[in-house]
Amino acid sequence: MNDPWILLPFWYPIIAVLVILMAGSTIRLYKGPTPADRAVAVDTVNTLTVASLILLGVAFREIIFIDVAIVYSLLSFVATLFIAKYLGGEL
Amino acid sequence: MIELIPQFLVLAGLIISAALTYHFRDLLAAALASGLFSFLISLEFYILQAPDVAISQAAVGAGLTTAIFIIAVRATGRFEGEN
Amino acid sequence: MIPFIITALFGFFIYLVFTAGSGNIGLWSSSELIAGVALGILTGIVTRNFLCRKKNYRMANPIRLILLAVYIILPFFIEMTKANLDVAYRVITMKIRPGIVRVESNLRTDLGIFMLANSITLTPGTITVDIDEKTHDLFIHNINIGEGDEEKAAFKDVELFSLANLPAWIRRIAE
Amino acid sequence: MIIEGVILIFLLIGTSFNTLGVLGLLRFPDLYTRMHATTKATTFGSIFTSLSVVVYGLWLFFDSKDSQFMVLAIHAFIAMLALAFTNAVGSHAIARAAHRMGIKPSPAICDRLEEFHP
Repeated sequence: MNDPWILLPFWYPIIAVLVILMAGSTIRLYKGPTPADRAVAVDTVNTLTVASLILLGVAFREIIFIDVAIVYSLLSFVATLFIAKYLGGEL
Repeated sequence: MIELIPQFLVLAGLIISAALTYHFRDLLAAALASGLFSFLISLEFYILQAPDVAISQAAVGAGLTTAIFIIAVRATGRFEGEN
Repeated sequence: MIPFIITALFGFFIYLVFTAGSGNIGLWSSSELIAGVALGILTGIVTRNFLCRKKNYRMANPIRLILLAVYIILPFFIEMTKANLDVAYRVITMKIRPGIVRVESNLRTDLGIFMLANSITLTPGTITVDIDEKTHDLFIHNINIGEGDEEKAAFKDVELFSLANLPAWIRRIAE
Repeated sequence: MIIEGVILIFLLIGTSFNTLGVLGLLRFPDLYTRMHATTKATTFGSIFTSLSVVVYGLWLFFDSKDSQFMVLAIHAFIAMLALAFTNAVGSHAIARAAHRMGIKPSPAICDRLEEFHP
């Protein structure tokens, strides 16, 4: 039986680059002078995580894994809004 | 072999963010680093092919725990050692 | 009654998008269609007061929805590409003249202001910082203000976009 | 062969813009300019990496006529839309909260919001 998934060799290196970028924005989380800078760094990590989740779902050949990315992006949005509400003093 | 590299990088990121959570004296920054730890451990569960655990970890660890920590920081004090 | 119908149809459509490819009636199986109808009616009963709060059914017009899709695909995406090349240039060379300026928007609806604010955030050199609630003016942070422009009290919203006239599109869609 | 090239080009565009976004996050001098880099560049890069998955799904769908690949393309597209909207709204929320908190744009030519909201 032939596999309908055509193997492409470049998913994992791209994911490795995205994870290295997450480590790079962790530097801003460490240095950032104000809490808002740290919130921006966490937001960047969330965006990169959603992108790498979509690519990982394809690399694992599981379609149901893509749904996790949708749920994850909406939940991280809730966390970002909560941090912003606290910073603005409206909580 | 190549598929192990993202996993090791994510594990290193977990150690770094846990150390940052311990390091910060500003408790809001510590709560943010703890949220980052939750997001990364959710990604690690995903890499280990457990998407249901990843969803529940993202919901509870990232959304709910960060919110509860921030409410606690607002109710007490912003910096460690402050009365 | 009209808010209920619109919300139920919207929920049913979202359910259909999420479960596409499950069977052989079109793309859906019969059990998914029945569950979609039931969940759509339930969603319509529970949330009918949230989606159509202002009793304003302008966006139920299909021509406006098609225009919205065309707007996102063509002019908005072109502006977004230009914005990213601009950001790449500024990251590499670090030539910046930042500042917060006021922009007049003559939009009245909430959806129009929402679309204008998000378009400004994703297009060249500007992010939205705050809104004047009374006059519906936007305060934006501009990364590269032109020479002498910092004396102006307020910008027009057309001056921010160079390639396509995005505020006219937004007015056509949302007003 | 051509479609593989298109997918590879989309992935390279996406990762290069993500890299530029993180570089901007590390290099720019104050919060608002950093937010320029992260919001625009990372949103654009993630849209392109998701778009490569959409192209991959459509290619496999027309290649094998198996409807699960259509599901892959549609869900990746929905994830892309959710990502774009939540990024724009979230960055707006952080910028507004930061200005209310009292963070000034430190190299700034003018600040009209300061006069409006003292």
